[in-house]
Amino acid sequence: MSRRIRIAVLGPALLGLGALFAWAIAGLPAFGDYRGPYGYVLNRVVVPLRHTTNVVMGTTFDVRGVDTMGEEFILYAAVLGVMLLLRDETRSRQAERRTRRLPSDAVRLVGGLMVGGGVLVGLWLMAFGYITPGGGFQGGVLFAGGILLLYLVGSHRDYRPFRIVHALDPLESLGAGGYVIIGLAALASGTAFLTDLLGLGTAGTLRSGGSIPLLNWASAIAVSCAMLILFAEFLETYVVPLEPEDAGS
Amino acid sequence: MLAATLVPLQAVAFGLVALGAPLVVLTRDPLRQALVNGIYGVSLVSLFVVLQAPDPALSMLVVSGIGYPLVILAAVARVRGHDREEKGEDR
Amino acid sequence: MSWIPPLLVAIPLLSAAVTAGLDHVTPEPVQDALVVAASVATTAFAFVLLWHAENHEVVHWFGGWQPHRGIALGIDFAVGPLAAGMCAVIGLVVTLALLYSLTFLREAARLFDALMLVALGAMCGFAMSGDLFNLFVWLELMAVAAYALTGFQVERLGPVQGAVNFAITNSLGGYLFAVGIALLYARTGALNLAQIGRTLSHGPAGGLVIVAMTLLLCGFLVKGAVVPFHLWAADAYAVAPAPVCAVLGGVMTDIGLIGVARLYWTVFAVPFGHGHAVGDVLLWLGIVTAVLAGTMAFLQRHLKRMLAYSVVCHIGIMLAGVGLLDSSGLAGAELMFLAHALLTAGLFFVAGILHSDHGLIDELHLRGLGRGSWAPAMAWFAGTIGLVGTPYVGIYLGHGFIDDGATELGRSWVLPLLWLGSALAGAALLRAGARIFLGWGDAEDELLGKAIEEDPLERDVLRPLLVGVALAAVLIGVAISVAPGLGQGARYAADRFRDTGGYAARVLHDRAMAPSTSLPVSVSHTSLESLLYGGGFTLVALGLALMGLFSSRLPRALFVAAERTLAPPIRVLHALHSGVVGDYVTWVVVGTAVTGGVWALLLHG
Amino acid sequence: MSYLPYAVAAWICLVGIVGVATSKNLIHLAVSLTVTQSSSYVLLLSVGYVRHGVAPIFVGTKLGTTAVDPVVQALTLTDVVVSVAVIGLILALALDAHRLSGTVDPDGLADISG
Repeated sequence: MSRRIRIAVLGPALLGLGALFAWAIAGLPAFGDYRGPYGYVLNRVVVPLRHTTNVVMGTTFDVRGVDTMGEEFILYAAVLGVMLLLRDETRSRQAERRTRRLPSDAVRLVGGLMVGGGVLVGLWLMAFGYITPGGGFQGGVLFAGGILLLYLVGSHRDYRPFRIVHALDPLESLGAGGYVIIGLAALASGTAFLTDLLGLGTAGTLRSGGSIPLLNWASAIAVSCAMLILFAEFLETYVVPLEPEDAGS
Repeated sequence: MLAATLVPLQAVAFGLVALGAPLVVLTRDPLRQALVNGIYGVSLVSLFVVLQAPDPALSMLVVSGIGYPLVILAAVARVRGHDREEKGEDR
Repeated sequence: MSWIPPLLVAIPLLSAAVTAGLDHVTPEPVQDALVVAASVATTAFAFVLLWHAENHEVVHWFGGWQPHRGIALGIDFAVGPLAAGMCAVIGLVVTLALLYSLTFLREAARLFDALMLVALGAMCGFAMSGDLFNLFVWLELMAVAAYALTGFQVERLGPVQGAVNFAITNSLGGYLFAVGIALLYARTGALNLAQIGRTLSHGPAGGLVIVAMTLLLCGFLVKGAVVPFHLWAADAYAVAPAPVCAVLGGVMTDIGLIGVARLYWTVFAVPFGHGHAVGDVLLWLGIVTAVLAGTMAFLQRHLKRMLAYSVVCHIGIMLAGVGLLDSSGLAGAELMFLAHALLTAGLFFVAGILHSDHGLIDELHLRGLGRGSWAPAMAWFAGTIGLVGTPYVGIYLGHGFIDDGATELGRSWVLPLLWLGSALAGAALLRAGARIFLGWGDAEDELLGKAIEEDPLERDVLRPLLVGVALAAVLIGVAISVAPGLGQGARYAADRFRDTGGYAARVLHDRAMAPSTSLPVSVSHTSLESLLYGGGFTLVALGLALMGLFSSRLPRALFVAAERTLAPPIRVLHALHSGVVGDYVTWVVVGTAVTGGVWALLLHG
Repeated sequence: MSYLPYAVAAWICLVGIVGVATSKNLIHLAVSLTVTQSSSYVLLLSVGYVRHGVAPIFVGTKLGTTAVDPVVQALTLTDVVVSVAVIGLILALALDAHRLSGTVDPDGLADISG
């Protein structure tokens, strides 16, 4: 189809879809009136039953923990996929030794502070996610971003150290696989997959929520490594366009 | 008291999101789009906050602040870099 | 035995992580053994599960969150015989594909193996899950693995285009599905399928439920490559490596149909089960898909593209079986799935063998080159005959059951249309086989369009292994129609699957089931009509194949007349399958809007 | 205000689809796809909002206080991860396409068809 025909077909179809949406919306409870049982019950039972004050994280890592296992593997598979798809590009560019201009001291100072901030906040989000907002995913992305920034503002001249991230591969697998192992451990002990095996602890402290902290850390490791590998795959060979005359400076 | 200020805030946040989406789509230049998409991300974050969803808000914040921009910018840079190399060869 | 279901997901996912994580430290044979062992173990557990599911649903509540007074909080895997059987076939096909790729794909083998295992785990999870959002998670997981596997051969543009089209259309389908989840959740406040169904039994269904159903089912139909959501399939399957095609075409496409059936009989049968509107739309989509994709298969010269359309054609027939909404139709779809999965995988394996032998994949380029390759030729022809539905071979039994279902409902006009679909697709495959392995026919064919660009690959393969795997797949597939007891078992599984109330009671209240009477173990018989149709359309397929091979020897006047009438519609068909993702997205929206509109008219009021 | 939030979600979905279907650049297309997906977050969170409800985090809030639905928030978290995974893959494919064909225009990518 030419673009014009495509748009001519798409227009009415979108109107139709919009009409369907409008019809569905008319059947929804008015904004703010929602009283469904699922969330209502969870808001009342998760804290007493699992001693996690953050019900969302309790839901993510316990009540609907297997969804999160799938989610970890979605990210994991995507990273494997990106490695697979970019393997040619990576290979062809690996041979070239690439150097880059170092950032100025001011940039490095500001950047360094941001790195510290990013990494610290990331770790904090990972650690306290099941008590207050945060969690493995958010912390992991932030942590990975911080580390990446460390690299960008750091004094590495050579791009090749990025290959080191491939040492992250086993670590990422450990995070994703660890989630499954925690689930299987429960199964082996005669309870359901992903059932809590540790004590519940006191609500509001780090030793609360049974297996939730373990799962949270497994996913934090998996996400941090996954994001680092993802960034590295995309950035490895192309951080800043390199002018030949800069190479020696 | 809190509830009274919340409703207008929510209306504003929804309005920003509704405006942001077409802006992202209509920005055809990928580099500029990455920027607009970041702003759209922030509007989503603010919406999630006023909808009492701090966890998704944080998640959206790190994704639209770190995740998306890094991969998009890297992709744009690479594509442009290739193009430049090719143009260089033509000359 | 409720500990088995999670293993079908946990074993492949954990093995995937181990395989990819220990890539650089473990010797290759150990890795290969681990990967194959994981897949075999998953398959074995699926068979054990099938045996246990005979008398009651095997239900597993993750994290021990059992439902409380009929309110489900956690996520469950609820496995009846149908789901367990699906897992077994999925495991079998993936195992064969992994064995095949031991020597077929050595480059980046670890990433490939890990992604295949991830796809296996995701497909099993999808087949067993009893939770709406959990279905979405497995759907996306298998999709993400499949996108990357499709683009495996990154040194060529075709695979990249195929993967892009696949990724974008399927992601869009997934997002429509997510919107559907949100709508249904807003209405029912539940995510467990049985509980959603139960909540919908109170009060009128209304527009929201109709729209939610449209979005959810269309999301699955995109995955299932049903017309007009099918356009991505041929692009993707034409370019993926043969073992990936075997998994995508053999089992992953069908996953969409399992999703449709699961959602209908747990959720939407409650508000809409009294009428036939939902089923009729599915039936029509199925018929159109079968005939259109059969025709498209006949117009291909690229072997894997031809097979891709053949897959879509059979998906159409199976969807029609599901759309009949009775046990015969559903049992027919199951039986057809079993045979079709293995036969399709086998044919893709043969295509891979031809590709590695000659570096060619074009039917006309390969003309006569397969002479002397007896084993691949046997596998190809046996598989082809099995896919036509010659009486008591391959998909025949499934066809026969669907015929019975349609006849019982007084829709016997459906029969010839569905048989025509499989005959067309079968004719294309027969024609290609005769040209390649026997050297028959003309060297040129106007009908088939312009030559494709070949992609010769240097491969050091262990040919006997490839041939053995292909033969194994085809032989099992061919035997499905005469496997004693399979027909009765399928019908029983379909009865169980369709029992909406019973499913809810067993899942939510752990209610025991009345012990089933033991089923007779004999070869199922079909009606005389099916026998005649099967025989007749085998002849039609043979005739069409011969016509394709020797079209130039037709009387001149006839040839010109045929060309004049057929050329314009064929041009339109080719133009619609444009390979441009924007068009595909447009058709997804059109399909969703039209399907929803029809349901709105039929179900409202 | 009572139905406006849902309308916003529907609007975002349609706008994103327009972007995907008419895009001339795979990178732009991938971003438009995330816009489409963001409609599902907006819808989920709007659906689960409870008037005067607090966030479902019971630190310094008494248990039993009216809170918004935690389930939709958990679903949104998963959805966001899916979007990162998908955009990563599509951009990787876009880079491959560009390396092989010199263009990121999906219309110019049609190597095979029919």
